[in-house]
Amino acid sequence: MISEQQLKQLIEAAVFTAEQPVTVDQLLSGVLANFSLNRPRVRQALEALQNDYRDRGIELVEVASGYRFQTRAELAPALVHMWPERAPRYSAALLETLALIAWRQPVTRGEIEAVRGVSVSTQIMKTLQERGWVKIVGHKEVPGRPALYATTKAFLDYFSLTSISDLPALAQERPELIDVDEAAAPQSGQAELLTDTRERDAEEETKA
Amino acid sequence: MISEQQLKQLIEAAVFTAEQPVTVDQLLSGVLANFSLNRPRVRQALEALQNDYRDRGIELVEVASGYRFQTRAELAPALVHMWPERAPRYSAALLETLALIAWRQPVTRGEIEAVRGVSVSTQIMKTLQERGWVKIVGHKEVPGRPALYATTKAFLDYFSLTSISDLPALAQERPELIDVDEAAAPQSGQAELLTDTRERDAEEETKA
Amino acid sequence: MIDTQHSLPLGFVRGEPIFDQPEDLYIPPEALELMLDLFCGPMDLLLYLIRRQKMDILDLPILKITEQYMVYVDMMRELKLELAADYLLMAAMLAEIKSRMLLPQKHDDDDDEGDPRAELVRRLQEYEIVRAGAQQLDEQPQQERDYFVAQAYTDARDFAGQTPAEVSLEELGLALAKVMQLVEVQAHHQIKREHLSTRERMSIILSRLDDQGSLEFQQLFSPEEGRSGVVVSFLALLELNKEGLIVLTQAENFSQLYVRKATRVDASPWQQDESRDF
Repeated sequence: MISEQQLKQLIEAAVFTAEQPVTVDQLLSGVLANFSLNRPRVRQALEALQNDYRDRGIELVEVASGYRFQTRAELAPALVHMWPERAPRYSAALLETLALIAWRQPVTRGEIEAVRGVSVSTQIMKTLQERGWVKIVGHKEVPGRPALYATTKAFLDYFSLTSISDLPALAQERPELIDVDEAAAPQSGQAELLTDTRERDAEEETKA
Repeated sequence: MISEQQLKQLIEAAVFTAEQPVTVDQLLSGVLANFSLNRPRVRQALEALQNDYRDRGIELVEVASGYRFQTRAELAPALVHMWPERAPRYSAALLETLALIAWRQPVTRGEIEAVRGVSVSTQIMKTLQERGWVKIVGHKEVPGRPALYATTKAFLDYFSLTSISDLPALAQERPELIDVDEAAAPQSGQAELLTDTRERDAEEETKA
Repeated sequence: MIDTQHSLPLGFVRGEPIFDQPEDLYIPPEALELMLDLFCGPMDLLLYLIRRQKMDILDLPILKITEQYMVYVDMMRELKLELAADYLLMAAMLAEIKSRMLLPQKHDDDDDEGDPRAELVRRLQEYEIVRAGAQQLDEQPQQERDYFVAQAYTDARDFAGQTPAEVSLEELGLALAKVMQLVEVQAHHQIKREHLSTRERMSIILSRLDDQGSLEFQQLFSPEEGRSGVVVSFLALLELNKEGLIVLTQAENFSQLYVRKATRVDASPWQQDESRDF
C-alpha cells in the first residue's frame, strides 16, 4: 500500500524531473508501476498537489501533453532578469508561418507561401523543426511529393495551449475557396488526415 | 518592500528554473535585483523554503556550488521507471563478442578479434565481466599469456539456458556437426548430461 | 486624395508604431527599409494599406489600393531592396485585376465568381486570419518569456544508467548467427568445430583447476553423467592438452594421473620448439 503522502511525493518528484510534461498514464506505468493505482486516484493526487502549490512561486499546470510545474506568471519579469540570455525573440514572419501551419495543417511549403504571398525562408522552417514545434507528417501526392508540415504537442505546450482552437483566429474556417485543386480534396478527407496526424503524434509521444 | 512570501516565491522560482545550483549572490543580483535585500535575509528565506519542502518529494539542498532542488534519495528506485528508454542498449559488438565467447570458449581476446576482424574494446570485456556473464578461466600459455574467457552460470541463467548448446543459432548448426561424441551419445543421454552440468556449475558458484 | 490621409493616425503594425506619414511620396530610405522589415510581405503591406484607410476587404477599392501599393513598390525598386520580388508579383496581380475591372462588365457578372477581385479578397481574408493567429500566438504565455518550467535535479537517472541493459535470447542468437557466418566466410577449414558441450566443458575444467589447483584425472569425470558425459569430459581434456592449457602429470607408469593448469614453464620450451626455424 501507498500512503497519500508517498503518492504525492512520487508524482511530484516524477513531474519535477521529467524533461517533458507527464501524463497520468506515464505516471502509472512509470514511477507508480509497483503500486496498483487507478487513474482517478492519480488525478486526485495531482489535484491535491495543485492545491499544495497554490501559494508558491511555481504551480502545477496541465498542458497539451501532460502536467508540468512552471513559474507563476507574475514572477516572469524578475525571472527574465535572472536569465536574460534565455529570453527568446521570434520574428513576425516565424510566428506567421507557425500560425499558418497550425491552422492549415497538414500543409506544404508551397501552400504556406501562397497564403503569405512571400517565399518562406529555409531558416524559419529549420528553426520551427529544431524547436520541435513543427514536423513533417507525410508527403503530398502531387508532382515533387512536397513535405506536409504539422504542428506538434511541444508547440502547444510551449505556447500554453491545450488545442489550436484556443487561438480564436485559428478556430475560424478557411474562407470560401475557388481553387480547382482544392475542390479535389474534400473537407472530410482533410479532417481524416488531421485525425491521423494527431494519432501519429500520440504514437510518437509514447515512443519518446 | 517585499513580503516574506514574495521573497520565498521569487527564490523558489529562480532555483527551480536554474540549470545549475544557484548561489545567494546570484539571487541577489538576479531575481532579487530590484529589492534591496542582504545576504542574511536571503539565507533566512532559503532556510524557510527548506522547511516548507521537508515532507515533499523534493528537497532544497545546498551543494558546493549553491542551492538546488533535488528529489528525495529514497524515491530514486521508483523514479528510475520514468526513464525506461534510458536503459542502456548493448552494442552489436558486445553481443557478438559475448556470442563468440559462448560458442568458442575458452577463448582469448586475440581469437575473438581474429573472427570478428576488428579489435575488441577493453570496455566490452570489462562490461561483460562486470555483468557477471564472462570470466577469465585461465591463461593461454603462449607469449603474453593472454586471458582465456568463458561464459558463466549467471550467463546461462540470464538467458534461461541450461547449456550453451541451447542457443537457437547453435541448434540450427547441429546437424553439420560430426563430432565423435555425437554418435556415441544418444539424445536422451545428452539431455541428462546437460542437467548434470548445471548442477556442477551450481556447486562451483557456491564455492566461488 | 492623399491629403485626406494626413490626419489619420497611422496606428501600429505588429505593435510597433508606424513612422510618420508613409503616404508622402518621399520617405527616407532608411525609414522605408525599417518599415518594410515590419511587414511580413506583400499581403501584409496590402492589408496595412486597406486597414489604414478603413476600407472593407470585401469591397476592395482596387484602383485606390493599387495606386498606393505602387508607390511603395516604386520606392522599393528605386532603393533596390531585395524584398521587391515578392512585392512586384503582387503589383502585377493588382495591375491585372485593375485592368479587368476597367473592361466593360457583363450584366450577370455581379456575383463573386465573376468579380476579378474575388481571389484577392479571399487571399486577403485568409491572410488576415493567419496574421491575427500569429498575433494571438504571440500574446500566449511563452516559455522563458512569461513562464519558466520548474525542474528539480535528480540522481535517479544515474541509478537508471546503472541498470544493466536487457538482452533477449533472440538478440544473442542473432549475434551468434552473425559470428558463425563470419567464421564460415573467413576460414571454415582453419577453425575446427568442436562440439559445443566440449568447449563448455573445457571452460568448466579450467574453472575447477583454478579453484583447486590440481585434480586427479578421475575427478574430472562424473560417472553419473553416463557414457556421453565421460566422452565430453575426455574430449575436453584432450583439447585442453592439445591447446597447451593443461598439463597431465604422472609420477610413474600406470600410477595416478594428475591434471593441472599449464604454466609458462610448461609451455614455453615446447612453444619455442614449434616456432624455431630449422
